[in-house]
Amino acid sequence: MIFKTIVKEDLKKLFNVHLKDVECVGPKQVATSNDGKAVYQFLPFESFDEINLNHEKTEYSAKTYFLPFRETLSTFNFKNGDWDQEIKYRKQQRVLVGLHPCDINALVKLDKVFAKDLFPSPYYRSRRENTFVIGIDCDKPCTDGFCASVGADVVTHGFDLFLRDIGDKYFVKVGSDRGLNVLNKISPTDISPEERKSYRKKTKEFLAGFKNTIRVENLPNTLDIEFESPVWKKWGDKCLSCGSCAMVCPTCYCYGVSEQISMDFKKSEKVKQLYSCNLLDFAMVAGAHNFRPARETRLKYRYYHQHRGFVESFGEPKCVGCNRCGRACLANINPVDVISDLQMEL
Amino acid sequence: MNAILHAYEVTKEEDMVEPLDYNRRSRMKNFDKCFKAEITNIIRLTEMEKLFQLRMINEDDKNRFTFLPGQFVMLELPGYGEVPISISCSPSIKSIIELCIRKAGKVTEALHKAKRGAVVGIRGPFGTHFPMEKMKKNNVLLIAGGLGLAPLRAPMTYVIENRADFKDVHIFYGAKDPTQLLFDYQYEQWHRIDDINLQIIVEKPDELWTGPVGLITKLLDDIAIDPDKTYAIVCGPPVMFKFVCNRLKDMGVPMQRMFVSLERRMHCGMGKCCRCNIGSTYTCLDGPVFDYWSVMNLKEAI
Amino acid sequence: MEYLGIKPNKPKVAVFDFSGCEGCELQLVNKEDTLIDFLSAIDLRGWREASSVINDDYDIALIEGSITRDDEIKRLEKIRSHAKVLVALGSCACFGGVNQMKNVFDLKKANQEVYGDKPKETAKVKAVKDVVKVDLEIPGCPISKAEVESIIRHLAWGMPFSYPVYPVCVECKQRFTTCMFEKGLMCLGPITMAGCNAPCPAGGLGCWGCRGPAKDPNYESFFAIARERGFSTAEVNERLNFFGGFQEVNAK
Amino acid sequence: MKKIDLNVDVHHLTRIEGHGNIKIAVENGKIKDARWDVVETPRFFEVMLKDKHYTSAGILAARICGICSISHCLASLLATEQAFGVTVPEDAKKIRMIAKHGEMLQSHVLHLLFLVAPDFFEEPSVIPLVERTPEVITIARRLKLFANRLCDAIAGRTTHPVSLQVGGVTAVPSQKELIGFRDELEQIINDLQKVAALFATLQMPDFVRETEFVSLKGEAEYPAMGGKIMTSDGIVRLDKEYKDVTNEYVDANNTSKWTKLSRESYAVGALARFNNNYSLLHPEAVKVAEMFGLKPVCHNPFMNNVAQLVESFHSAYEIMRLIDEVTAGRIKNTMAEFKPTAGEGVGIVEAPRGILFHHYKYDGNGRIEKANCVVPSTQNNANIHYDMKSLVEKFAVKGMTDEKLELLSSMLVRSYDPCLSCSVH
Ligand SMILES: Cc1cc2nc3c(=O)[nH]c(=O)nc-3n(C[C@H](O)[C@H](O)[C@H](O)COP(=O)(O)OP(=O)(O)OC[C@H]3O[C@@H](n4cnc5c(N)ncnc54)[C@H](O)[C@@H]3O)c2cc1C
Ligand code: SF4
Ligand code: SF4
Ligand code: SF4
Repeated sequence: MIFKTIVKEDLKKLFNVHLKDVECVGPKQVATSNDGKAVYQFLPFESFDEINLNHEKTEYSAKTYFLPFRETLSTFNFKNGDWDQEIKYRKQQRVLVGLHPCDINALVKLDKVFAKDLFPSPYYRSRRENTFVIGIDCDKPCTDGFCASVGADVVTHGFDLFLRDIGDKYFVKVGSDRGLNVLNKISPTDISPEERKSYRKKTKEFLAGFKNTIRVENLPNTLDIEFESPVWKKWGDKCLSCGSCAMVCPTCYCYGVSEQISMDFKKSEKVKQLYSCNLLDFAMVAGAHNFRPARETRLKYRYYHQHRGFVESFGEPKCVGCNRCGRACLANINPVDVISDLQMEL
Repeated sequence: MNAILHAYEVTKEEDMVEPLDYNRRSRMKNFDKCFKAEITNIIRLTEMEKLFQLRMINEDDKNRFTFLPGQFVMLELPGYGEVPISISCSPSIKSIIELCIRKAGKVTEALHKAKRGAVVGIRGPFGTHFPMEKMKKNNVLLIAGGLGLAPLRAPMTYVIENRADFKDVHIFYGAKDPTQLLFDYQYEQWHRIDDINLQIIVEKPDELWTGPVGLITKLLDDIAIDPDKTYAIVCGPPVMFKFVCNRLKDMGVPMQRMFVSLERRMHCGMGKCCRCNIGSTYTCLDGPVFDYWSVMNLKEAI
Repeated sequence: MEYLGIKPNKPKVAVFDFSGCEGCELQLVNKEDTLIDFLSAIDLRGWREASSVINDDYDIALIEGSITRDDEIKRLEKIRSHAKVLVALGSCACFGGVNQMKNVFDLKKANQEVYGDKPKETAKVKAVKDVVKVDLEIPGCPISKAEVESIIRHLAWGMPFSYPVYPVCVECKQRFTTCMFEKGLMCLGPITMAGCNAPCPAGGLGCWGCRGPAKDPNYESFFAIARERGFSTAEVNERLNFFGGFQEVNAK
Repeated sequence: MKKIDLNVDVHHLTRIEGHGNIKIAVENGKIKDARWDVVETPRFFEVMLKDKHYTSAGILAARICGICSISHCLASLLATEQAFGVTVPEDAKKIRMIAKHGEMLQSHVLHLLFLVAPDFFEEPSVIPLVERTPEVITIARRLKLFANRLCDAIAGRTTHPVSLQVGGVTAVPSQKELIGFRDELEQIINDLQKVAALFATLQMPDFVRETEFVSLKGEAEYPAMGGKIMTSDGIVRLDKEYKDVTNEYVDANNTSKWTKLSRESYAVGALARFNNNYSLLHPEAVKVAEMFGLKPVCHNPFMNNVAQLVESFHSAYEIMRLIDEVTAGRIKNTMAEFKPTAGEGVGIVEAPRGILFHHYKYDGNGRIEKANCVVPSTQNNANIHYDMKSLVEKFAVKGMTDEKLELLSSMLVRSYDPCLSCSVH
């Protein structure tokens, strides 16, 4: 890995001058919550001043720029009783800035499913490869995240540039050749021994600051054994089955496909829509048979996928510990409480 | 395009639409592109089921499309939707694909209205298959209940075509009543094949029915098998295969030698949409064919 | 356009209005980019607000508004006898809409208050389904034209139509709306059927449940959440009763 | 001389909003009957508004009318704000005003091109026009689409707005979005020119009946929201005194109430606003009026159509000015801080169909004790009725076929753009 430092002011220049005509997306404040906290969202911005890289955590994740909530997979054009199929990918360039370690690790996990698995998805790959990702380390752990418990507090790859605030400069990890290319526009300097020291000090402080943890040891087995645990009913009874958790989660990727004929009956679009395993008809099949009619079962399977299924397939949990799901959940169902409840069963 | 971002290789569209090829699936780049196929024949089997014979329109596609017994395709009806359907014919016949489809909902109902000559799309084949190679030199039990005969027909034709490779072959098929029997026009032919024990049983006979009556497990009473040298394929609704498999287990057949085919909701066939996910297992990638041991270990499978 | 050997038929459609604001009918001429296609896809047999053509031969009757007078019952019954498919259009037709809020008042007194000593004929507000059989409901105040188009396409192709089973929250998330509860406001989104594309939370109003309940909503949990966040039972119930979609559902 | 017998019985007149009947009977040249009756079912909004919390009053009030829901919502907000003594921030006022003009444009275009135009082409509806004059339909769609999208962006939704709330507005479109709309306006005005050219070729019936015109009194601007009430007969009243203007009374044949002031009836709407506030129109709008020879005070009700066209131009130019003003600086505060107090307020808005009053009395807990709404079409119904009589006197008794009279009387009603469900509410 190549390491560099840049003057903070230069980052602004990078966006306002060099990346002026590319679509840039970053953490923008969209509202103020009831308790006075700023609410951030990854949204397109025109000028660097609109975003705040010191944001605690965005309300929703950045996954929507790779797995949009709605995407046309293909279009069927009808003519004379026949049809042809048209497939398009999004190829426009985009710069995504301000992703935290959890966000980048989430992308790395999505890569495993969508870019590298048995059936790589061209829709995903095309977006991923044409997105320039600039991450940034958190200054201190967020109040409710538990990324350290699931090994998502540190990033090693999956970005083009990765920053850490070390006072008046950013310490930059360069993750790709195009990253270096871009960085060279704003004359980075090689790191000095002091800068390395202060980077390591900052990182150490950050890692030491974690309070929120879950016990993940043996979790896959625990989940298996506790399949019938009353813990599921306890939380299932609270669940609104509204899908908010999966919508905001950076790694939830389930979807549904439906077809929509155009009003002139000349074509039909096959549309993918992100779905959630908590929604009532997720496992419903023809004849209205539902494999998971109960809220608790649906909720349980979300945890199974996060902490057991994914481990079985890829050797690591799918969850990156951002607790966005916990924040989004009106019923306050959050991984820390649910998992510690389960672990307590033992 | 911004020049400074350009240094990175940008995905080219041509890369993405490389033609499909089964068996090299990790090298395939786009699985959303359909093979176009024409419905060449429609055979009415019962009130609810029809057999559709399809032929690939493109000659290259036809040559490239190979499958193994037990695999399924995603059948696309542009404008209506896409449904997973097991391939219900012999893998050795290249020119034609047969799908036996029950009228169950939106897409399948539309298909039942379709006429000969209509053009549909096919993606796949997807999923695991029955281990026909392993089964060779053994006895085989092919057991189907109801619509289960559709997925069973592929391994069955395989066994028939390669009869010499197998020892004793039993084919058991059960249905609620005689009107629901699929492929009845073929029984005569199957009966005549030398040294195959074909038995058909119904739960509720009508006046014309002369065959055995009862549940399908009853047919197992009359046979003697060597459990160490026997493989079984059981297709049908979960309640049915549960009973049959447990019965076979009691007869001493190892659970890992019994195979079943599961059905789940599917929207992609490629292990992405998660709709068919059972805990950690994707029915479309790790299934639909599972051995009974795995099924018993899948929570919620039955 | 013919496909699979199946031709979409051109359904004969007639639109009727009863007691309501006619906003739903207005939606039918909105979504201008596909308006012509929409009008060409149907054979319009009658629509008082938009056309002087009136013909009793129709397959699909779109009914807007609630029923509040005896002559309306007769008119509706006649329409039912002509129509193969009767569609209730909008919250008023589906569950009485805001109009049903008058049912809690003494109608005599109400009449006197508005018309003094010259009262006009009126009755308790009914939903269309309380009078005749309804085949399809398109709730919403106002309806979403996209949903109407979709239903017409399904009818034209002889395909069963299915509603989203999930609540409004899903659509909120999909348009990046910050949750109302986060801002300290109340919202019926978690128990209301999606399909409107969540304009109300996006506009800072919170959902008022005009589309009625989602499938199998978790009322208990929702009421507990509202209580925890400081909303009174009366407040929740007032909202549930606003459009009439949550009949007999009450927070305690 | 030929014996003149005429009989027109229109049950549920088409191409208007709501249910109303025309009845004309002429026997032997004598008028037996010439009536305009509104038979729409009453919904009792004034009763339903009782006990409502101020947060839901605007939502409910909007449901009085699906076509001018923004006006109803705004009138409701103004009434509440006056009752509570709220001062709405300037930016919010401007944003509300954009929505108001968007609605005006949408409503006028709907009326002129979808409901009125078929009469002049002698077609039963707009649908045959799709083939006959596709350009007109393309323009109509484009205009309506623009107005609807604008209202969607500003008010959250065109029909039954969501982000117009007591104290201001709760959602604001981005500068970029607003500028996008601004850029489209050139095309919109161009389209309106074409509509004007079309209407210039159509012959408005030559019919005059003198009446009184009631509208808001514009001070510096052509009136839209709030202010004093004026009439063409020289009366000026404060908003609180609105009841002195409307004088509602119940007619036996109508579920809509009737109103009167100096004469047996009065008229509201585009023509009333035009007649009373001509000097405040945008110069470009005045040009259009001149093109049609429309001058105040015009007493031909059919010219209300032209007045609507004139106002459409005015609204388009106002939208342009307002967007320019809003995008010039940064939008700051759009919501006022306030506490509900006991009190009364009258909100007056010039809805597309005329002057609209909402009057609420609040208890101290933010709940309505008493509500009264006087709706534009309510005020026009008596005037239409007397016009009808006069129309028959002027034309029919001189001889005419039933069909012709039916068409003419229907066109008369339509030219008022009546909204009957609204008028009964
Ligand atoms: C591996 C596999 C093989 C199958 N083989 C056959 C076969 O050979 N013959 C046959 O008649 N049927 C088969 N099915 C079942 C068939 O897929 C369903 O009957 C069909 O999807 C119903 O779709 P529909 O649109 O007509 O019904 P709807 O009820 O309208 O279905 C709506 C959606 O639900 C999903 N869905 C509904 N039921 C099922 C189901 N049982 N399995 C998966 N998804 C479902 C589909 O994605 C469909 O788009 C198979 C299913 C699977 C998973
Ligand atoms: S499951 Fe929850 S904590 Fe884990 S990654 Fe998703 S949103 Fe974050
Ligand atoms: S605003 Fe309402 S609908 Fe949207 S997420 Fe929150 S609770 Fe759900
Ligand atoms: S958000 Fe709620 S109130 Fe608004 S349109 Fe949707 S269902 Fe109706």
